[in-house]
Amino acid sequence: MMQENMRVLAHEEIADCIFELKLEGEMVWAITEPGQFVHIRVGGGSQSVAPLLRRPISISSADPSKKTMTLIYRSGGLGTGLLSETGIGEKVDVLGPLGHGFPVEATPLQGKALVIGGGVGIPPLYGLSQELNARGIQVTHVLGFRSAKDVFYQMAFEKAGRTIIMTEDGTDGRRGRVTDVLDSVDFDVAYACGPIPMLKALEHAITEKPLFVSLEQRMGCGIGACMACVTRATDANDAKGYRRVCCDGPVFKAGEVELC
Amino acid sequence: MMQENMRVLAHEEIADCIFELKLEGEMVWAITEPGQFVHIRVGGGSQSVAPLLRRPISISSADPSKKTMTLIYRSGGLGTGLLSETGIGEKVDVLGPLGHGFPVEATPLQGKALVIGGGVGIPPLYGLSQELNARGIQVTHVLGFRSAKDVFYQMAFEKAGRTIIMTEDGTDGRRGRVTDVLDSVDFDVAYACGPIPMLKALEHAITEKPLFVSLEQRMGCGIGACMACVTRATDANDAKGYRRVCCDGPVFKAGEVELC
Amino acid sequence: MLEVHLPGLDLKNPVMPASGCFAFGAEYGNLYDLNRLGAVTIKAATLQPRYGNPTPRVAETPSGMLNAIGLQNPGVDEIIRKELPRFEENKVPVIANIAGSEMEDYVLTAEKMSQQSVVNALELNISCPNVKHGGIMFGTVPEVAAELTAKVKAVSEKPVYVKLSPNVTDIVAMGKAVEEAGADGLSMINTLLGMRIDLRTRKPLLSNLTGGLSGPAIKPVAIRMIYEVSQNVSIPIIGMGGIQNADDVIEFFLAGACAVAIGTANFVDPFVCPKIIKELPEKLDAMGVSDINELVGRSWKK
Amino acid sequence: MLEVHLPGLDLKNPVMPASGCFAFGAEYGNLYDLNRLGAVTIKAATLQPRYGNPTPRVAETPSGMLNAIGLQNPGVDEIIRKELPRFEENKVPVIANIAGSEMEDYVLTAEKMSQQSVVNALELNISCPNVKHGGIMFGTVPEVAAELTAKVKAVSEKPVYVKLSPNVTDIVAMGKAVEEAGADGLSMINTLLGMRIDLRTRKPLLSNLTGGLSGPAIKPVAIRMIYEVSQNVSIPIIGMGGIQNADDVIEFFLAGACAVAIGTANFVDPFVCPKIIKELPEKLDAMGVSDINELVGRSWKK
Ligand SMILES: Cc1cc2nc3c(=O)[nH]c(=O)nc-3n(C[C@H](O)[C@H](O)[C@H](O)COP(=O)(O)OP(=O)(O)OC[C@H]3O[C@@H](n4cnc5c(N)ncnc54)[C@H](O)[C@@H]3O)c2cc1C
Ligand SMILES: Cc1cc2nc3c(=O)[nH]c(=O)nc-3n(C[C@H](O)[C@H](O)[C@H](O)COP(=O)(O)OP(=O)(O)OC[C@H]3O[C@@H](n4cnc5c(N)ncnc54)[C@H](O)[C@@H]3O)c2cc1C
Ligand SMILES: Cc1cc2nc3c(=O)[nH]c(=O)nc-3n(C[C@H](O)[C@H](O)[C@H](O)COP(=O)(O)O)c2cc1C
Ligand SMILES: Cc1cc2nc3c(=O)[nH]c(=O)nc-3n(C[C@H](O)[C@H](O)[C@H](O)COP(=O)(O)O)c2cc1C
Ligand code: FES
Ligand code: FES
Repeated sequence: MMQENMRVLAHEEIADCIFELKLEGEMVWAITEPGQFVHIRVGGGSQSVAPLLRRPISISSADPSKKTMTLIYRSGGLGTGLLSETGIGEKVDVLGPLGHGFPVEATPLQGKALVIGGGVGIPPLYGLSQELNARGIQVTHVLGFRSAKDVFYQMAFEKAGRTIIMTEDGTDGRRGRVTDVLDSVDFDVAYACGPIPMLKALEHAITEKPLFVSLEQRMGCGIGACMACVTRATDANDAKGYRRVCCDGPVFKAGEVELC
Repeated sequence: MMQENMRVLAHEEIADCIFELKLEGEMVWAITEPGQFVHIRVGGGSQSVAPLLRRPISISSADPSKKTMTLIYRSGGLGTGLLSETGIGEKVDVLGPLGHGFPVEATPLQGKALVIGGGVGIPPLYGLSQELNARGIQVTHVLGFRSAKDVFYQMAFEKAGRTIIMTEDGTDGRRGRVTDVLDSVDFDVAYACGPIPMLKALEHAITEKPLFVSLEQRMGCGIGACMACVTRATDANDAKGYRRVCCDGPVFKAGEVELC
Repeated sequence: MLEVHLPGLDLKNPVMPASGCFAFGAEYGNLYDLNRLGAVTIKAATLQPRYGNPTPRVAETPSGMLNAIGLQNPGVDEIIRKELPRFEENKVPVIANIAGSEMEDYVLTAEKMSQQSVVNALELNISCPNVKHGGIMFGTVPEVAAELTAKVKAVSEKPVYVKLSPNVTDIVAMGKAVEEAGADGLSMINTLLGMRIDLRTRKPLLSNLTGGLSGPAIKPVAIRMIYEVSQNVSIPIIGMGGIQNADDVIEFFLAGACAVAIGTANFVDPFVCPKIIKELPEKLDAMGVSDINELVGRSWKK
Repeated sequence: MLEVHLPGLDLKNPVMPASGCFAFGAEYGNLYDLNRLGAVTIKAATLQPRYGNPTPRVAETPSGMLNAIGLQNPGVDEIIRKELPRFEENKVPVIANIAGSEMEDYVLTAEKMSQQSVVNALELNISCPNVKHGGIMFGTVPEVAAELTAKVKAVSEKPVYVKLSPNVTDIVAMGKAVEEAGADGLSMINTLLGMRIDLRTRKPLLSNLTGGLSGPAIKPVAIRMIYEVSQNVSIPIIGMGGIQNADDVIEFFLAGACAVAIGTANFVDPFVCPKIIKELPEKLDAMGVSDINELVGRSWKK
């Protein structure tokens, strides 16, 4: 893990308020797993202290040969709003790579993986798919969005495997939720990232096969020191009783921690 | 007075930490006197609230035909540091024009004016000189800087009249303070802007002829409502007993208010 | 959808400038029509004219500012003569802020002010941290605040709002004490006591040494205090402290405020009050709220 | 030029991480050598393990943050067994922060901690606003704080620093009371009580409702309180509250602090403590100061 002022190589709005940010720097070499994240300090330059806290954003994909990584984020609040104003060539203060990502080795070589995402939970799944592909694993994607205007990376995912797009309002792909189509997919291991209600539904739906979920929590430090991001361990006899999303996660095996 | 997001046409470091900023907008038409100032909100974009307060900066010169005005400021603290990062084509939130400037009509037509400035008190004097020139008034400038690296606008002032540069360390022009050379200058009216000790020295030195001084004070509103910027009236029988630098000033006749 | 009704104040919208940040309306009145405001809270009046503190009187802090104006004002008589007539043509309700060093000063000033026809309500500033003699005490001891409130109520012809200081251990006790003493409403919060030291001079930057901290930095403290007090009193609260935009106004309503005042933000954006008034209906629409009064205390009401 | 000597603490520099923002040193110890720090203040220990509050536990505010961690910790015994050994190889002084809900808890926890050879001093956290039972009371009533201090002093084998809450009317009274009761030093300030309301849910954003406000937003309040208290006690003060850089450290010294702790800024920049330690000598040089101890209280000392 390191702190680096990474260079912006590309920065583009790829769907409604969804930005794709390509950064260059040494940090890329330290990435070990898809699903890790970075903690970004967004500031008005100089020594401005608003916003104060860093923002956690997943690494969507990385290319160590070019020292680049790509983030995809929704611009909504103060920090992401300011981030979206960053121009090409400018520097971004990044702490990372952080946390533990998705275990690609959990899927047997030549096996089948199901990758399920919702909204801005989708970005880290793209890097995951690429890594699974690289191991010869066949991947099916089920990606849920609110509406057609929110859809991003459809072609990219299609290149990595069968891709089912779901929209809540039916304006793109099929109408409905990601859980509506799971029965139609054959897989050995499932990986998911998205809103808590989606993850809960998946925990109920996928009980026979391994499922890994990536969680979000409001964070302070991002490195395990402040206890802001804890979630309870499900096992009442667990030695610690809790997990820190920032460093024990953000990816957990379904059932390891309470989803909340 | 108005609030306007003015366009940056040019922005350049013209001396050590001294920036020249050229802005374009309708506000320029509202300028009535040299020595008025603007109140600038410097922000990291979006809704960042640090720095919170606006920064008062004098209008150095203006060209209504091109809708442009030029500011010259020293980048030192948080706000001016951020301001110096503003790029060409970007917008700057400006409130102005504010306050009362130098009375050029105090100098008789065909008369002689003495213009005395110190450090970042010099910028508004440039516009003043131009206006005096336009009225056919002969202007002599005495401009004090700390050191050669701090000198700016020497040529511009020279075009407007005789210009004596003083530096504290003698690295440019003459060594010494602006008060050292006053005896050698013939004038009808004097105008000054600079640090308080300089203005005090001038008040002592120039007693026989009219002297107008421009003051600085820490400001809140910049428009007369918060009473942050007051200074005492010298006349114990003055009806109000005080003046607000932001709207009654920043230019006062020497002796009207206490210098502090 | 923005109309609110408080004792003495029938407001077409709940947004007013905060006392001391708007003088007597003349300056901002040059920028926009004061009648667009819900009300105007004018600068503190004292019995005698006050010059206030030496400068520097303000200092910036992270997301905030310190001020130590020291209640500069021309005195109640001069205000009545010179400043109040401005509100005769205007229809905007006026809240007159009252300060003093002795109880007697408050009472006399309040009495005079309350007799003015353009004044709709009084706001007792028992919390200004920048006056050296006595002033601060009124705001930190519940019994003293209550006594002052009762005395002013006895002479006032208009409803009395008491403006609480946040520099206390138990803000709920303060709120209850002045309610019991007859206050018609509360204003909260005034500024937090703070200081900045100038590294160059190595001395406090403000000539008054300490100053009152205002602006967005204090908003979380204001929200917490209004949340606590509103659950324990039944008089309305005018909320303030760091409001910058319509979202902040809604946050204050959810916490328990029935109207809001905006101070420091006027310095950042002189048009902030009319801007917020314009934005509020859209915000409420987006929330599916047809009357802003529905939001009062929603964060704690069942 | 950076060395400072406080009761039980011979520090090669006056900069330490603040309690609760650095856990027990493992995480930041992965980023840099902890021996570069003046000291380490470890997270609050309670007698029994505590899970703390439900999430969300943090919320951002303008130039600040709210936290309601709720003193999550594995309990004093487990800390002694699992966390303290880390400091056996390190030579960095350790300050053990102690919290509790009952006096008896504090006393037992303090007694155990003070017996650990790696612990150089205790810091009594009488001010954590996030514990529901009792905790807050210790920090707001001078007599109670004094009693607790005396009891802990009676059992502690190490010097005791008392960490004051800023949520009081009279911080000087608090400082004097615990000094009289035997405190060897003060830590100030802990967090200001605050709240944020989520406009979407219309409820307080933190599950604990209120939280402690830290970060640059509170620096003016911290400076003011240290300025006031340092003139009225003769025990040293460890200053904290919003420190982000070497200039801030100097401001705290000028106000009256003899050492400083850095909390929230670690989250913004994990290397902030060693960075400040590196910058301080240059800053002091530029000021013409050869020993940082010269600056203590300079803003008020004649
Ligand atoms: C491990 C992890 C990975 C993430 N990856 C992505 C991603 O790839 N793309 C993406 O768009 N978003 C991602 N998020 C969510 C993202 O962190 C928030 O949307 C973002 O922090 C909001 O900041 P803001 O400035 O827009 O909002 P503000 O409202 O200004 O944020 C205020 C504070 O709340 C925190 N906060 C607000 N919403 C969230 C949230 N949902 N999760 C955590 N903290 C929050 C912010 O970090 C900040 O501290 C991730 C979150 C986590 C924890
Ligand atoms: C009427 C007027 C005209 C001015 N014209 C110019 C000019 O043309 N060029 C120029 O370089 N400077 C000028 N100044 C000074 C300029 O306003 C300050 O240098 C600037 O505000 C400092 O801001 P900062 O962000 O660098 O410092 P910070 O230290 O971040 O400022 C903190 C706060 O203190 C205030 N402040 C700090 N120094 C001063 C000061 N000297 N005067 C007033 N407020 C101060 C800031 O406005 C801000 O509110 C003028 C000041 C006034 C009052
Ligand atoms: C420059 C200034 C002057 C003030 N003067 C007064 C005053 O005269 N009377 C008063 O009750 N409050 C006064 N206040 C406090 C404000 O009315 C308000 O309570 C406080 O600033 C918090 O609101 P804000 O954060 O929106 O500024 C003053 C505040 C400022 C910044
Ligand atoms: C996440 C977090 C946890 C904290 N936990 C503790 C604690 O366990 N014990 C304690 O005495 N103070 C605790 N504090 C308060 C800090 O030690 C410090 O007093 C306060 O945050 C002000 O300093 P800062 O502005 O530099 O953060 C905590 C603060 C934060 C932000
Ligand atoms: S964010 Fe600090 S422990 Fe996870
Ligand atoms: S700055 Fe507000 S009155 Fe001058």
